[in-house]
Amino acid sequence: MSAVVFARHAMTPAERLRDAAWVAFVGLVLGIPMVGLTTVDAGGRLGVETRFGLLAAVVAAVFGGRLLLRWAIDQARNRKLERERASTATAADRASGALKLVNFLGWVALGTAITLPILFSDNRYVVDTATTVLIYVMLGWGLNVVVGLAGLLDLGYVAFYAVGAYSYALLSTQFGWSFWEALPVSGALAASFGILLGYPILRLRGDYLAIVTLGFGEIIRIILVNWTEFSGGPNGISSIPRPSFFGLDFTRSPAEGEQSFAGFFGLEFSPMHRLIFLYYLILVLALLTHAFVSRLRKLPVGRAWEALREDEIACQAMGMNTTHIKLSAFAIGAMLGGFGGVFFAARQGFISPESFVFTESAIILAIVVLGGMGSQMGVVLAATLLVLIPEFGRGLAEYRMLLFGLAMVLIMVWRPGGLLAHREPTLRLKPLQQSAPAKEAAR
Amino acid sequence: MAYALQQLINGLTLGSMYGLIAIGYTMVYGIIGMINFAHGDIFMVSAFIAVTAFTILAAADVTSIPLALTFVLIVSIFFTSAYGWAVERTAYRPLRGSSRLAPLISAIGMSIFLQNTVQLTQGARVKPIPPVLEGGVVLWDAPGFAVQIGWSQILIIVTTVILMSAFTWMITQTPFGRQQRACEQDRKMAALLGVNVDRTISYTFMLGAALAAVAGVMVTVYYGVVDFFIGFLAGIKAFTAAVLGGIGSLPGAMLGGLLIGLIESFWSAYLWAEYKDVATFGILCLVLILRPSGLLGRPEVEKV
Amino acid sequence: MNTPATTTLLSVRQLTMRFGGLTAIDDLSLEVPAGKITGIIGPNGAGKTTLFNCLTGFYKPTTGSLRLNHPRHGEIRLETLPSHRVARDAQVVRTFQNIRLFPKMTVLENLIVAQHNVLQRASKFSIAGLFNLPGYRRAEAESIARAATWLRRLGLEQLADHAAGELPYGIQRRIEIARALCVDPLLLCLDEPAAGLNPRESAELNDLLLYLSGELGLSILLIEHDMSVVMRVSDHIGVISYGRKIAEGTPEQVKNDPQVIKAYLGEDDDEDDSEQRTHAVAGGANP
Amino acid sequence: MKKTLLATAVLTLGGFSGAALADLTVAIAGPMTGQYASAGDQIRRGAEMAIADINARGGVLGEKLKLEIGDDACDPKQAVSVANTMVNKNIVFMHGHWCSSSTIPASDVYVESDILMATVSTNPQVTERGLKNVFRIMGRDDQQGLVAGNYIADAFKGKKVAVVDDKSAYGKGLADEIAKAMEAKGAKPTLRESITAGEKDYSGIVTKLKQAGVEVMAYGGYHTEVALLLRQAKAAGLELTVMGGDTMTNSELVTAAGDAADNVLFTFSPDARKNPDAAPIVEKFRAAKIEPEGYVLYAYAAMQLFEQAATTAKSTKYTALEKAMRDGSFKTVIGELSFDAKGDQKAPGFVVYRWQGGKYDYVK
Repeated sequence: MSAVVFARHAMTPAERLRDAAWVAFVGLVLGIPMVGLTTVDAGGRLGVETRFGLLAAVVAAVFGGRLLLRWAIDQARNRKLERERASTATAADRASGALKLVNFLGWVALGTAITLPILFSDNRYVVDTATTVLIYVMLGWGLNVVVGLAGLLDLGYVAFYAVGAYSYALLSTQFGWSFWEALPVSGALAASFGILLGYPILRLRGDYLAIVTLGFGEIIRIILVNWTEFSGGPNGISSIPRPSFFGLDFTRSPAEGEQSFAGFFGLEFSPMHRLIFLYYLILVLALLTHAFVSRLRKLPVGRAWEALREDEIACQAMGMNTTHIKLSAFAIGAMLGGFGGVFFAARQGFISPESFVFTESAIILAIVVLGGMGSQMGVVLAATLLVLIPEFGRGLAEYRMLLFGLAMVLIMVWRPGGLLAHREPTLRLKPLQQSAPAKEAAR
Repeated sequence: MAYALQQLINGLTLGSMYGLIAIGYTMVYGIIGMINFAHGDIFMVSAFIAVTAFTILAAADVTSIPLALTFVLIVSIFFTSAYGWAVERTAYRPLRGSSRLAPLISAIGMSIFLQNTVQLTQGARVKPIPPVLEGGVVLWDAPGFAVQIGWSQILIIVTTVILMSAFTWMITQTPFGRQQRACEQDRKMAALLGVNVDRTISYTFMLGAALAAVAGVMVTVYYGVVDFFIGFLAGIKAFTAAVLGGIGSLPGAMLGGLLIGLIESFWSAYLWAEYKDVATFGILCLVLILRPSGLLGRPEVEKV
Repeated sequence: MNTPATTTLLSVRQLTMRFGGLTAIDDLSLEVPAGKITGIIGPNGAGKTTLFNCLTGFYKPTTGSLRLNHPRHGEIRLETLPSHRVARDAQVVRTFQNIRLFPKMTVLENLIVAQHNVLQRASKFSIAGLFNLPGYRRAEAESIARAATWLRRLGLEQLADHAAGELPYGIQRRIEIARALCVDPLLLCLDEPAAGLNPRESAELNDLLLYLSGELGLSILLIEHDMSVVMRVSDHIGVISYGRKIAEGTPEQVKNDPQVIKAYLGEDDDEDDSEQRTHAVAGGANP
Repeated sequence: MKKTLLATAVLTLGGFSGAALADLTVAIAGPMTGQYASAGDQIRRGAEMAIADINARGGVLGEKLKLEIGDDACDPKQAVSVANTMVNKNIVFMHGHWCSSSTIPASDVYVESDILMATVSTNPQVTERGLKNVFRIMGRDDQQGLVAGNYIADAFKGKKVAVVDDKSAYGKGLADEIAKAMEAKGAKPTLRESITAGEKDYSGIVTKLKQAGVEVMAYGGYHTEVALLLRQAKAAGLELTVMGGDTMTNSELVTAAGDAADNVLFTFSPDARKNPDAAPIVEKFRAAKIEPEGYVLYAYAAMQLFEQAATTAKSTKYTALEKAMRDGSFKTVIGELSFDAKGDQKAPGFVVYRWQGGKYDYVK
């Protein structure tokens, strides 16, 4: 265990070379079966093809890359050490620094979020991608309550997402409910599913809980696939109505006796109106969610979630009913996931079970953990990253998902606590601003 | 009756394979308490290595089946262990001591990475090999239905039994097994007592990968077709098996694997095949509600 | 709180706790008077912590009863309640031998969490809290004031906004006691509060305990491995060994009891074994 | 900060296509990566060849064509993203998507932005939703299922038939239609089962078929599972004939199933390779070492369709183009194409094929 980082001596060039050679050798061993050899279809049978040139290039790249990486890590470490030695910052200073950073990020994010559709008012792709980011932010915030705050590992979060999406889709296509009528009902349904799932498995700890939630997610998906009469089965549900602007539809040619959004405001019809409206709609609801969750965190129930994550037994000894606390976390998390599902259905206009697979749960969980457990801003940061990496990668075709996986590993290794690991206390005895001058006086 | 017997054989074969992969999960969980989500993909890598090895042998006109199998097993175990080692070294070791979710996410990332690497380097198309072990024995020629067991099925079940015994012996009797168990119980204490914890963990990953490699070769022999996506479902099922049996327990993993194989087999034989995964997960939930630590898991009473 | 000194607060009657084949507590009976400090001593593995676990609802005793004479609710049978109700309704609050704080939360938050039930009621299913209604604001202010009072009394005020898990061991012990006090206990059960403390901290602890019982009339049940601490503060002491009560009385009486001397000096090795067994049954390694 | 990143991303990734807009942009979309990447590959090769040929002829209405390729990996969510990217790139015509579950949500985006699309997705829902911009140059599952079901009922009279699907939108749709057609002819399937695509062990279902004495399996789904089913049936001593849909055109089936592939029948549009008019183009593909199987010629035909519709309409504007497409009839490499009011191909015509020695041909 190399915990004693500061005692590491500087590596000599020979050591560096030996280290890189060893890594290159490992690369060679790993590369032989995957890069060096491959099987190709040779007229109905497989034949082996060798690509030793490519393998050599890969090994050389690994060698060079390792030298560079090692050097870069050492540099970064030294700089960090020096900075730590030089600075006299106290924990309180660092905390207020982190707080300032988070606040700054938050304002920047809010600013860009609001101005984005104005800047890109005729760019579908940007607005739509931003909408996707917002949906994932919502999902991240929902799961953050369950995993980040209450510490209950949920690998089947996609189930609630699916419940929300299907509730909206069914209520609107079968019963003609509007978006605004269906939204709260879908959220409530998702929340009840959260309680339904939560109740029988409260006794389970940690990873047992994880596998059962994973199973629950799969069960919901399998039922959606097979119960054709109810959910449309694998065909899914199409032609889901889009939210209207206080009763005004976003159509080019409104139905008899009705007015469209563009007609009412005397604008020329543009499909962007609907997109931008949906974006702002989700943004407003996301901000409400943010306010809601941030406030909850500062309430007894929020602190109870965090206490539960920290030590369940101590919670019981404090007279807290852990059953209720867990269920409330599950319910609130599920409800937010359900809202996310509604937005997803409204964005797509079409849903099918394919969109609610385990990978989706894994990505939402990754958003929470990469962001820094329990950190609302972290979720925003991580959701943006995880949605944008594959989008950026569209130019890279096959390398896209490979880089996505690699990025997840690297971010985790680089910052095991998540991107924004700082935890801001829910209340302070002395506000931060007051402690600074007091320290000045003490010097 | 004959039908049930045939389904039993099918279930046992499938279960053996789940069991072999599940052991990898359970060992890693036992020693560092993390769900190694990339384990299913390690299994997938091993199946690709096996396909390549078989193809090389076919090109070299090797016709002796035992010789071919031995060669493929050795090659596959060697390279797959290297993958197991490398994955642990790069994606998990740096995260030791951080929250238990960090390695989980790293593992999910690793799983995506491995899948896409293989897709990129080996292609997205399915990789078939010609049947290696054809034929089998008719166990019971019941009227209207002949119960058959294929040579490859026999191979899988026998290999699994041998490996299980060897493993149990190794964990209970050898110095490595003792070190492994020591690390499981208390890593810090084991380190203080002179156990090289890092190395023991590395070996555990390599062993888990080696078992996955055996499973990979068996899958290649039995089904004859692999693709870069096989690791995902097999991984989920095997993980379920490990939990069902009680994660951390080797016989538990095997038992869990067999049970899941049998449940799937019999459920789809007599009930609705499309709900077979619902049955698997339903039974898992039920077992966990009644026995929160799985079938053979040590009951985990947290000391107050 | 001003109950007469003679009232019995808690009576343990013929309590037995078996884990499989091992009997951790064997037919134990004990009376805990109100407003006093009762010490429970005994060698390692004698069953002291098991007694606490039975008392606070973490274990269900095999047989026997634990009757609490609650001034408002009358007699409460503790063995029938789940652990959170023992703390909430019976107001029997405990600390842990291996400290169990909420490490990432600040000291103040730890103390506020301890007042969860009061605050939760005031927040009216979080609705009053969400809109920050006056009723909730008042309750929150009161809870902070209450926490601040205890922090001041225990000299922890300066550390209020620090993460509890990052503080030194001795301070964490004090925080745990402060947190238990915030639950508003009728009976405070302290599990080896002096373990790991230096002599100065130990002395401070003694003062605190005497203050709590003397000035505030709080009833305290105290487990200590270390006789010297208990002797100084306890009004009444019960000695258990191998799950049985072997002596009871004032510190003076206990000190001179031959049985006690034998238990402490005579069979040390065996005791270690028995502790091992208890632990094995209770789940093995430290959590 | 993050959002500014997004903005720059879009700028660099060609979000603004205003700069170099001398050409006409057309697009294809489908699974270029993922499980079904080989289908995406076929589409890409066909389209690239078509674009090269059209440009060699001088382009469309004097403008050269530029091809954009979108990868949706058969994921509905990504399909919408791809569609939005394509809108940004001002495409005038889309050939795609491939999976029905991608085509459906993507078409909602295209219709809003006045983009015409010609797809090979076979799910009825694709054209049943009344979108004016969607044209289908392939038959529908219900037509395909009818042909397959009738064929089974006639050719395998008296034999026990199982209908199996893989629970995908495509597979289940097709299998349901086959079963319906069979029942209409009085041949009730002996078994109706589903499997999970992506698994490897189908011994359970194979044993079930064997127990029921099934000789013919009508299968709705993709070729990879068929290969496994056939291999495992063979190992279990079950002689099984499979009747599948258009996805069986993939030659991977032969590689994976070996000789057992000779037991596979499937329905597909009449083989364009047999079309005498198509001969030169087929030759051209083969000269470029591309076997024009599966969707290759469809992609080629889609581009021809666009070329001819635009020429007829003398415009690439949506309204004119849509009208031209709906009213006209077009000679393409896959034959004469014309569309009904829904946008479905008027005379799709499915034919039953059989694999034989690594090639497929009409059943005699």
